[in-house]
Amino acid sequence: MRVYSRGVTNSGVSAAPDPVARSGLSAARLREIYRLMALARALDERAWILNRSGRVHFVISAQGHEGAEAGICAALTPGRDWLLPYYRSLAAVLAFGMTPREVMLLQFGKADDPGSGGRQMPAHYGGAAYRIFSGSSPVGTQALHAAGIALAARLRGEAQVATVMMGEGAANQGDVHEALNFAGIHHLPMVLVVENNGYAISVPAEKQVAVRDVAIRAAGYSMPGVIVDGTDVLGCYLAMRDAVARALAGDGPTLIEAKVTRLTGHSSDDQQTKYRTEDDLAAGRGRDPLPAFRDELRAAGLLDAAAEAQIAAEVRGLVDDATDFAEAAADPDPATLLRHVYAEPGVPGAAPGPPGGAPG
Amino acid sequence: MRVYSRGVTNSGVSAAPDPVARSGLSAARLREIYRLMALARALDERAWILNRSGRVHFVISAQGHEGAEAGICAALTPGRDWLLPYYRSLAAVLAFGMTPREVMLLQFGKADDPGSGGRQMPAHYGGAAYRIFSGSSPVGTQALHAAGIALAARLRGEAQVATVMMGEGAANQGDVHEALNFAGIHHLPMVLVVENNGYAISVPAEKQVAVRDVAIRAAGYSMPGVIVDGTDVLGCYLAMRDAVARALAGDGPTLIEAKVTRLTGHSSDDQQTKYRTEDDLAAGRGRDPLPAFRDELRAAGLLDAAAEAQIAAEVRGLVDDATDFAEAAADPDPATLLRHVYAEPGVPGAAPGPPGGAPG
Amino acid sequence: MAVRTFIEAIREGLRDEMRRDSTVIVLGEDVGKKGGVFFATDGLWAEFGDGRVIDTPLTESMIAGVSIGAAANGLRPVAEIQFADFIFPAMNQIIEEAARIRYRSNGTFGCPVTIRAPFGAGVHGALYHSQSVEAFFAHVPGLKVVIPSTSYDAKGLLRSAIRDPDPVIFLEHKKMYRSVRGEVPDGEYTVPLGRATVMREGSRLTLIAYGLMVHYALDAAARVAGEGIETEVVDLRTIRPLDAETVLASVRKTGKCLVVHEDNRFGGFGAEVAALVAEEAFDYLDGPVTRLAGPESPAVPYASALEDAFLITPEKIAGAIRTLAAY
Amino acid sequence: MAVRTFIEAIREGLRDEMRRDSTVIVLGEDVGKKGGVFFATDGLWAEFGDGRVIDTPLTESMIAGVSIGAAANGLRPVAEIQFADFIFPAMNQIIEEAARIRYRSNGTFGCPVTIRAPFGAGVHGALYHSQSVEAFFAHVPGLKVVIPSTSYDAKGLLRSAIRDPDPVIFLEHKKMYRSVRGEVPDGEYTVPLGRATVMREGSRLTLIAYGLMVHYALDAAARVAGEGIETEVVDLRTIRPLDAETVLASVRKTGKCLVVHEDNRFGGFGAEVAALVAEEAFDYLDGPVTRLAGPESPAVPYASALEDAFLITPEKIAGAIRTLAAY
Ligand SMILES: Cc1ncc(C[n+]2csc(CCOP(=O)(O)OP(=O)(O)O)c2C)c(N)n1
Ligand SMILES: Cc1ncc(C[n+]2csc(CCOP(=O)(O)OP(=O)(O)O)c2C)c(N)n1
Ligand SMILES: [Mg+2]
Ligand SMILES: [Mg+2]
Repeated sequence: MRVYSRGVTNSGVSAAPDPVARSGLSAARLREIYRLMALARALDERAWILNRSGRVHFVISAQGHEGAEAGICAALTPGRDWLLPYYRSLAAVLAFGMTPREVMLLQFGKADDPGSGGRQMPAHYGGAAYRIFSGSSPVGTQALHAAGIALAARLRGEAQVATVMMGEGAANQGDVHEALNFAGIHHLPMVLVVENNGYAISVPAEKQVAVRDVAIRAAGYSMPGVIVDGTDVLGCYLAMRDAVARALAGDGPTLIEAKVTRLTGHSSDDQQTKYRTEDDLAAGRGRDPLPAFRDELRAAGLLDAAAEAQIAAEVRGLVDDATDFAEAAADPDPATLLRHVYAEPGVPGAAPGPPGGAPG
Repeated sequence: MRVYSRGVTNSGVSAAPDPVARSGLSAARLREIYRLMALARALDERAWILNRSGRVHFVISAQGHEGAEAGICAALTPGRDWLLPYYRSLAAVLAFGMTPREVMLLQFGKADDPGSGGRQMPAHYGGAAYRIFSGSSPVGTQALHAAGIALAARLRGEAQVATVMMGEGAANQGDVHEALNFAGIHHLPMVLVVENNGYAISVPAEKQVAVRDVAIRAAGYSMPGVIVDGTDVLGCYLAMRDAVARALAGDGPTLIEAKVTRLTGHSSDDQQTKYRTEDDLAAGRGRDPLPAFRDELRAAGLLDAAAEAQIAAEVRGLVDDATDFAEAAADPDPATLLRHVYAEPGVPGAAPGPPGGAPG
Repeated sequence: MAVRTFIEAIREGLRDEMRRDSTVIVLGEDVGKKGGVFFATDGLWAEFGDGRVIDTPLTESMIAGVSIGAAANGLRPVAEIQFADFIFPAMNQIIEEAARIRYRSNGTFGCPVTIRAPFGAGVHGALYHSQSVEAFFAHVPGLKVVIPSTSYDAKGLLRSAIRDPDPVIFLEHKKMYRSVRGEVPDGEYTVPLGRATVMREGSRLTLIAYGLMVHYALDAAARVAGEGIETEVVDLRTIRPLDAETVLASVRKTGKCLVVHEDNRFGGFGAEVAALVAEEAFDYLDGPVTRLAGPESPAVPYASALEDAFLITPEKIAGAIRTLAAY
Repeated sequence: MAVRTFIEAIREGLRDEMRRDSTVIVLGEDVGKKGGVFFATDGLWAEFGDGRVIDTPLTESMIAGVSIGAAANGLRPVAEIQFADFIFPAMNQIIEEAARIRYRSNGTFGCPVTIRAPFGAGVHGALYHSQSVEAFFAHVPGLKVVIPSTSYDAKGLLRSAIRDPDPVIFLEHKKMYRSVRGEVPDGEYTVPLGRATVMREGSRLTLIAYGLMVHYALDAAARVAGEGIETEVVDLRTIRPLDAETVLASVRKTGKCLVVHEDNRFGGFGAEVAALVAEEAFDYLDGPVTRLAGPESPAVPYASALEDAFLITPEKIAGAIRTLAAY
């Protein structure tokens, strides 16, 4: 099992603390990653406000997970690669191109929500235009879809990586085992990202996972298992960069476990003080990736007060705009209740993959 | 991962080649184990003859698996421990007390078949009196039942080990992953025995399991993974003796992978020459545990020609008797078709575990 | 008698059975400290501890399969599936294993497992927190399927389910958890499985329902009563085994039958009731056996406008009553 | 036209579609070198290779789930579940995923997956190699369920299923594989999904069946014809979507309806047909809608004496026809 942590590069030697040198990413790109995290956080916080003021029914939060997701997605190529997100993948779907307005349309359940037209619960992302595969609620199922997507890419000889995200609780589902086994057998271009926040709703990791590190399971499927610190955004990026290279080289899948923290209750219906101690919660707050990454950029002189303020303003503007836009948008027409149960003439309803490609 | 192989004892030091010294089992007990294997083989061979002569519809064979099962069961305590067998567990169910007559009643589908009254296909063992839990055909499900049985034993504070057997193909099922995870979390007294014969019907191990050794997966559930050579009966015994000790000490489950060979087609409906090469088949025949163990006992002077002949005669007698008895036995009464769909007054229908025990 | 919400009645039923019988255990996701996402098991962990109230991994097949094994070894597990929508990973264990163990073992092994699950829509649960799943299980010999509609029945039926020697799927319409309340005796009582009950007598037509729909049916029946339509409302309570006698007796009296459920209509449980009535009460019928059920949508959409369009309401039921009564 | 057994027709259908469309792949347990346990895929691996004919691990949820993903990325997978009895581990993927993807994505993702599975009893398959599973899937909006009864239909319907943009469960009664033969055109043809067909015209009653039961029904109809009972036999061919028009037109003509299937009766697919007829053809009925179906046993037992007691036979059907005709 490999561990990517601060001060350790990809090749194992001690690294300069400079983020640009460590990651090979430009200062502008690093600021972009920070901006993405800040945007995800702001959208998420707004959703809670909307919920507490009775304007949306339900929120399920990405707070604490943004660092891992932003780092990981920085190694992917939207348009080429596939994302199979879960309900905490807000930063990832933004990285894949989903707009704040689109996120809010889903949050409000509006007709123009691009993934489901207001049919899905908030945070159940999907977007054919972005190669974000539509997800369900039953956890873990999407691991198999990722394997299938990767299989199709491989059969056509197309360079595509299927990245699937889920919690450590979900990773115990039989489907995930079966997906890793299949991907391992066929050396599929797939990466499983397990965002281990230590809880499945109220159940602590010790009661849901028989091991401390889910990544150890990778060995059981002939693939590398990698542990990354979810507050170390660039560590996440580096781990994923290697996984993507491996996938594209035909060497097969990788399992990346990001140790993250869940800063909120499981969802707007959950009161986490019932089952978590104040110490535990405080420790979690200490592992917030957003200030960690901000400080990292600041310390390296990559983010000054002006840039920070500009990003903050921009983000606020985007969130305000998205909220207003989505709140004012039209509700789905009840007459559409029975549309798209089956294919309708004239509606393609196919994924963006080349439908007529010639495999084999 | 630990490997038990000839010349290596439990404690890791080089062993005397003497089976008694190596295993700590008496000469008489070793001959008993050999007799069990020979009996299983003879019953199995008879079933094929019955099938080829049109007297039974179906055979699924244990040939090649007897050594692993006999060795493993020698470390268990029938009456105390539970067995969750699969269709190649003929030697195991005999070790747990099932009689040749009972095996043949199941083979013929007769009313007095103790496990199912002729309802189940041959080799779908069950026997409440022997703590052999009734099995189904969908593979792998019984791993979860074993975990449940172990959980109940633990809750009552009773010393019981639940041993579950299956092929390496079945081990890929989601249920097995979920069972190992649960057993690992709760340190349950359970042993999973994977009998790896290299094929799931026609599918070779490389296409069904992403790793060479299923045992490596044990690490993913915080339990020891052990590899044993299924032709090394005493190696299997020693591995299981450790696993049982661990289970009874409250240290949790073990995964034992026995490398075995399937000497026959998958079942009487399968023609394995269609998908296996002659070399492969010959290699398999070279790994027959029955002559291997016989030669081991012979070489150690524990089995002479007279003893061998006596066992052979005894086994033949038992198989003849069982066949005649079962063939002549009554068919199920069609009027019983709808019995036991639900509990019937006066029929206990409970497992032999103390039903009123006071856990917690 | 105390007044209890539906969820309180269930919680008390669990607690009382755990006190009465030390072999009863509770397992499922978040059933421990949190007390379940709907608080059905609140307080049980504090009273009975880790050994008998088990927070499981997020693996439904495991929840069902471990329950089966534990039952084989002397326990009486009560498993919670967090939402009925998430019971599908456990289908193999429930249908192939739990339902068939007694049969396949010729009565030598039993499977006294109760599986509780909240089902049903109307709480903005969207596609995967709103489903009705009763039809899948009602079809399976070897299972019993219970769907209570009152606090009294919830507790009494749950106790019967836990004591039953066979696997019981116990479905609780989640919209009733806090909205339904009723009297529940303080002491020991049970309600037998397999018996329907007539909730309102009437002569003009028979309305068959279960769960939340019973309340809507009673509401609708009250509305149309003013128009002179006297509706008999039968609450099935257990849908497998079905109390055919009570159903048929009512339809033979009224001559008309309307079956209502929230699940989609095609191949839904209402089809069985309708088919039974059409075959066994044919000579008494003076109108077509009619079904009012959810639309043929794969699930309930999130947006209120769509969810409302999906749902059965007392108004829709009243409309169906009027149409059938006028036949 | 060549004469083909049922299984040969299926094999040819697979082969022809794979030749026609390079996105069609076949996956399942033992579908490669072995050619499937019933040889439905025999020869495909030799012709199309490892890439398009995939021997999978022994994991049904994976088979369905990977098919769904592959379909999302441009392939048209045809998955084989070795026996329908083993489809339950894949229920979550089929019902929660395949059936709901188009709906939940508001039409932006589709799921062109065909899942083939041999089902049915009568071959000493016992509890776990004999089951009928159609009722579970027929209930699910978003799925299509096809059950052919002739070689011609098997090939033509399979081609339609593979070309269909939505998930299709394609069930093949295994007792027909070698016992049924019939003419199959050499060239390109398809049989549309969702259309029933009248296999025998008659005036006295309508018998609705599918799969193997169609043959038994025709046999029974021939027997009772000598007694002057003219039975119309309708082969549903697709049970979801159901061709209600053809069913109702027939029953409106004959006034009596008998539904036959091998699956157990309670909550079985026959209930839907009976309920439809009871509601939509009420005014035309001059006898109770009747179901003849498998007994309420959790599965088919192994011993011949028990299996025979379980099975529907032409004699039993003839008996049911006589009873209903005499009503
Ligand atoms: C199959 C299934 N069972 C239960 C649930 C209910 N549920 C939703 S999220 C969740 C916990 C998930 O925990 P984890 O996978 O660790 O992800 P996290 O929320 O911690 O990021 C549960 C039990 C579900 N969605 N799917
Ligand atoms: C869930 C399920 N799917 C498919 C089958 C059909 N089947 C029976 S045995 C078998 C192969 C099993 O291989 P393995 O587990 O390696 O055991 P072996 O027969 O080699 O001992 C298959 C595919 C089944 N019994 N259960
Ligand atoms: Mg978590
Ligand atoms: Mg094998």
